[in-house]
Amino acid sequence: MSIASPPTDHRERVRTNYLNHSYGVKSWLLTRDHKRIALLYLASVSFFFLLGGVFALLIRLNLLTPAGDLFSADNYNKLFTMHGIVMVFFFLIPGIPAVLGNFLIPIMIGAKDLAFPRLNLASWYIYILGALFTLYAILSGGVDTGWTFYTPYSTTFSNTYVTAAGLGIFITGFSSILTGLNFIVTIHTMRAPGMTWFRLPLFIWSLYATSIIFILGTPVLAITVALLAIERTFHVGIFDPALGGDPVLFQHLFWFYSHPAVYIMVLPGMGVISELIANMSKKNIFGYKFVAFSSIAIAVFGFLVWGHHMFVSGQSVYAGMIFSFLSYAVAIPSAVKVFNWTATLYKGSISWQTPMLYAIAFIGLFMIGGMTGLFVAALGVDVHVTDTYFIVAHFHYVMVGVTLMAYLGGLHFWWPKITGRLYPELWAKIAALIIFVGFNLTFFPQFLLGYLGMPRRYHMYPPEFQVLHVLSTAGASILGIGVLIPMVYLIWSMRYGKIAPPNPWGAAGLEWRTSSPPPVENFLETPHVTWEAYEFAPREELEIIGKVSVDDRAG
Amino acid sequence: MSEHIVSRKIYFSVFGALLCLTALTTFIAFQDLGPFNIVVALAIALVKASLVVLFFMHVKYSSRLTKLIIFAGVFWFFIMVSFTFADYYTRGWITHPHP
Amino acid sequence: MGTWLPFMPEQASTVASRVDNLYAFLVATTIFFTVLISSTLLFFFVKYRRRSEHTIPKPIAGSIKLELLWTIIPFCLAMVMFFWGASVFFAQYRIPENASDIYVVGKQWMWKFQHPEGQREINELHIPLGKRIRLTMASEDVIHSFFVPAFRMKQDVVPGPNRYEQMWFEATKPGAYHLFCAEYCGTNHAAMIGTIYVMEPKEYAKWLNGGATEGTLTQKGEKLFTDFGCITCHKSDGSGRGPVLEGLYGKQQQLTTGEKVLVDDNYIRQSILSPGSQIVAGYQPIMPSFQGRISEEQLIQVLAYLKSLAPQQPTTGGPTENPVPIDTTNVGKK
Amino acid sequence: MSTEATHKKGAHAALAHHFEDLEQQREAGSLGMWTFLVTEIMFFGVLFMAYSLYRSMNPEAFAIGSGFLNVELGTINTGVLICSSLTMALAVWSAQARKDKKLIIIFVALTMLLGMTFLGIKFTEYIHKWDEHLIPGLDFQYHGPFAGKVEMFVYFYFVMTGIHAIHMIIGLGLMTWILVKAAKGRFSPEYHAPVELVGLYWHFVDVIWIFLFPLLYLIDRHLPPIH
Ligand code: HEA
Ligand code: HEA
Ligand code: HEC
Ligand code: CUA
Ligand SMILES: [Cu+2]
Repeated sequence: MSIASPPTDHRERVRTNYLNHSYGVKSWLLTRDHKRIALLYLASVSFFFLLGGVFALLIRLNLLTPAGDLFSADNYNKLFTMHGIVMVFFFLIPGIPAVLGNFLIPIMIGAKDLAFPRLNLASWYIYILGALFTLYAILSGGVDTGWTFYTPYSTTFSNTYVTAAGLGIFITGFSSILTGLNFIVTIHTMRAPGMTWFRLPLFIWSLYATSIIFILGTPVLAITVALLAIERTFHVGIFDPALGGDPVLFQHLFWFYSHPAVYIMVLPGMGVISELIANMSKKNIFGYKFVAFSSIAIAVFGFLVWGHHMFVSGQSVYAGMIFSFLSYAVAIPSAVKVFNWTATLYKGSISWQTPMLYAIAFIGLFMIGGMTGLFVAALGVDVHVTDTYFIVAHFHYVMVGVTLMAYLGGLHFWWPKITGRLYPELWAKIAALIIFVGFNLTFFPQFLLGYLGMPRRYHMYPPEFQVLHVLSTAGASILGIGVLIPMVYLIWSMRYGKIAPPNPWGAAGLEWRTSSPPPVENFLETPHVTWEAYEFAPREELEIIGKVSVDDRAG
Repeated sequence: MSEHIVSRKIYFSVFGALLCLTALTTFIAFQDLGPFNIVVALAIALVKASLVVLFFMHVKYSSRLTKLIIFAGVFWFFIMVSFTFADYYTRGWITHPHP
Repeated sequence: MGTWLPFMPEQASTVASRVDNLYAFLVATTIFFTVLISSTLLFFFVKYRRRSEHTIPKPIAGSIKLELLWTIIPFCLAMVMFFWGASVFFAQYRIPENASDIYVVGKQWMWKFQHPEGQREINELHIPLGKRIRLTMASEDVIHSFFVPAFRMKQDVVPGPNRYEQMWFEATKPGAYHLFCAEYCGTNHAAMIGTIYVMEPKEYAKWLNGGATEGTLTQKGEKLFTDFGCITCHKSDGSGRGPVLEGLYGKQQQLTTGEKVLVDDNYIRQSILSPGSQIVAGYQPIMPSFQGRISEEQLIQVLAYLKSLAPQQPTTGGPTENPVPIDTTNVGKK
Repeated sequence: MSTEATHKKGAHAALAHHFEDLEQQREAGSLGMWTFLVTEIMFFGVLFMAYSLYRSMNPEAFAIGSGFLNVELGTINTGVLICSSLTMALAVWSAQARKDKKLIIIFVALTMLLGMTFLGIKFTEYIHKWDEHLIPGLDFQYHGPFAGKVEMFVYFYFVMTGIHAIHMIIGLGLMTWILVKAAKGRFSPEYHAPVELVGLYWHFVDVIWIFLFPLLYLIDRHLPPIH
């Protein structure tokens, strides 16, 4: 362990941290500090989660009755479209990378900031600009194409604000691209001395893999929605068969991005879980290199499977076979991760605090969500279940059950670092339990519905499906309450929570070796890393970098 | 890792080559090579692009990482093209195998 | 054959049980792995719970053997799923010989059917039990998807001037089954539903004879052939300005570009809707496009008529001896 | 921000607070630019793929469409762009090897001039298309064989060259910024990363054109024109 010579006035310096070293709206809106930008993202992403959640609750309410009495068909169609768009593009994709990633990457690798701080702030503004376009589309009447924007419905037949929503997604795409670029460059060039690739926390590896997808996938979506907007506006183009185009080409391009995008959503979550599992059980990750490289493998192979969304679309059956085969191939690295996480717990010292609960829930739900991915990757079964609630259940298991759990778990785990306050443990446990129960009650019945043949995007349905729909709606209300509780107590804790020590978990990792909340420059001096990832040590040895002893805490 | 300064001579020769190749590709376009017109046109374009990338953009003297990044970009483009074309060119096969 | 797992729709087609068997295998694998992982997790969770803040467990680096084990076993299982899935898929999509034709048009927001015998139905389809049915489907506007849960079959119907989609099934159980549109297609997507009635062959025959029709598809097509003036250019004695269409179906046609293409449903569709895109060798591109003038249903009638002109096909509608080629698009032909 | 303290006194003025030294900063910049160019490959890649797909389906139509384009202007423009690549390369060279800021200014200005020439010629071509009523979607007056697919070709022409032109305009903007900085004497053999990065971008735009030119202008030129 490196023990640095103490700076003379460290107590003074640590007392100013990134939160209190300057005040005022301007100091936030013009900040270039990655930690503050992360908080800007946290606020905006949470807003969109609530918005998408409200849409979800309205969807579920409407489906209480077979006749769908609450909303007209058109309004229902707009609801699920806007729910999908908001949740995917404005909550889940930026979620973990732009909030936790932004906050943690520089600290975890021992840098002062991301490589391009101004670009980082610009990404947030671009995100907001895209969001404004989308909000405009929502407020002025909505969009009804489904989040998939399939042509020729979107180019020619829909009478809603497709162009505005498309522009919103086009613009937000650049925010993703710039964030990914920033992460890649940062991880390559800004690592502290001694922080070799294999000493990086696995969260960094997973974000590196995510950034690869941002970089290579997002431009494809951007230009595709741009072409769609042109086609819609000028009635000339390449997707509408009436103009000589092929609608299936749109599907290829859309999924070329959007399948990898589902790994954008899950990889950061897997990174978070690796951190939680290791730190909450004080064990190094079993098979570090396998977990690290499986992230990269998922990112790379994830680009080869997009056609599995198109098995019955009129795509060639042979192409369907290739895509099915590769979908199975990409499932293997995920399996490797699951087994390694499980093995990590063996002979650990497992804490029962909230982040660990989320981690366990994550793995269990990922089993179901991921394995049902294998159902739909099986050509013969997908023919039956595609475009039914089976798919809806599959992707909510992986997106809500997995990524949302990881996000919440991560938020709890790093909350003391981010805010300098502890959250109330009891409430957190209660909320985690409610969310888990509500979640399963919401989405498990949907698997059954789907196999029974209930198609998705249906505003009304044959009465025999009602029982399962009512169960699902009941679950959604529980889930809704469940996710509101953390929102309340986390906000409460910012003011009234107990003051957090620098390392409340006894965790390894550079972010725990600076004060909570960290100073503007993250560390009082550039760390020199001499230890491996997840090298746990008794508390006394895990010191703040640039300080002499642990008792001498700041704050 | 200090940077490599490319000499002006190299720049001018690359420049000359690029102009010649442009003339050549235009000239060849007016000759009948059957199916090879497009092949030759793309081959020349590829050579020109490589010249620009290697010398004007200094990739010949750059780190492995830079080369890897470029390779990734081009490779992913080919993934997109080949898998999409794989669909289009096998669509009718299930009932009447391709001649 | 009944449904032997709860929460399964009726099994009413020849492929249904194959799909369900694969599904059951997948369910079993999932339960196995989920129980395995979850119980291990919970066991560790309890057994190795934190007893003291100060213990630092001994690090364990990993084990190549274990890694290999849990790479290879899932991979093998995954391959089983892949091959099994693909084989079911081919059973679903390879159109068998001797299938009876029924023509389907999807439009916002209804399904329209035409039987070769001339019956027309909307959102209801009557089919005989135990007979292979081949659907030839076209869309008038956006993408729809023909989905019959009891048959475990689904196919998107993509619009386009050269696009007929085909699918097939053979019903194994009389009854009434849901028909859904499974691809989102606008406002009343959820109302684009219908019922498939599977009838004993005798009753089906009765049903066929029951409704009054204005003639078979072929007869209607023949009439349209005159009404639209096709006959002025396409004369059977070869004296017209267009090629003779007798015996055309199923043959290889030479185009001006020198390539040869197979004359199938898609080719004929394209020849009528956008004649300019493929010109027969030796002819001028003078044929006008009938896009917008001929409805999808009329197009099907003309198609049935032209098919009936091919010598190797005695009549359309009845079981055909020759497999009818499908081709979703004309790319790929060089 | 009171962050300058973290750098030793005498650090280069252009060194940002969060980098250790100029070398790290330069490496980050160049890596960032290359990564960005990869996103551009994918961005244009979609257009190239869609183009190839439809061309392989409709070779005749695309040949007819290509016949509407002006090969002379296309060839000249290719030459102009190659010249501008050379001057750009020389601008980078003068930043790397010469202390003289005048040289940078001259070469960057020349590059901009050539870039604007290119855009001028491109614009003339667009005007011609307008006059010939060959604007897809708005005013497309061609009724020969394969009319629909010919329109699609012209659509590809406008979209691909249009997006390319937008990239050029952005490039010109960046060069103006370089010009200002150079005039203020900010560049030196130690610090000239911005010149280099803008150079990379400009060359990339050139590479795209190198492919656009044969694909759009040179289809089946040996055949007698059909229209
Ligand atoms: C976070 C998002 C996420 C994730 C991680 C996944 C993961 C996977 N998905 Fe999913 N998927 C979506 C989000 C996601 N998906 C969405 C949003 C849609 C629908 C979009 C729409 O249409 O609106 C969709 C749709 C979808 C389809 C198309 C269905 C259809 O529309 O017809 C398919 C088909 O193959 C598929 C497959 C898979 C597979 C094989 C995985 C694999 O990566 C899963 C791998 C994981 C495991 C396998 C679990 C761990 C395994 C073990 C512990 C051991 C046992 C393993 C074996 C025996 C192999 N998904
Ligand atoms: C990140 C992605 C994400 C997330 C988190 C969710 C979350 C949820 N989704 Fe979503 N969903 C999608 C992505 C997501 N979904 C996508 C991509 C589609 C496909 C769209 C398409 O077909 O195009 C879809 C479609 C979809 C459908 C299918 C609609 C249809 O096909 O007809 C349903 C139906 O039950 C549903 C339900 C839910 C529910 C109950 C939640 C719950 O988990 C939500 C829980 C959250 C809350 C309940 C919020 C709590 C807030 C409050 C209680 C209100 C307080 C308000 C204020 C303070 C202002 N979703
Ligand atoms: C003005 C004359 C004219 C009319 C009217 C006309 N056609 Fe044609 N048709 C042609 C010519 C000429 C060709 C050959 C050139 C070509 O392929 O376009 C042709 C080709 C075809 C072909 C492809 C034949 C082959 O040998 O491959 C079909 C099928 C066809 N027509 C069907 C019809 C139908 C059905 C109608 C009426 C709805 C119709 N045509 C009306 C002139 C006409
Ligand atoms: Cu038709 Cu949905
Ligand atoms: Cu997918």
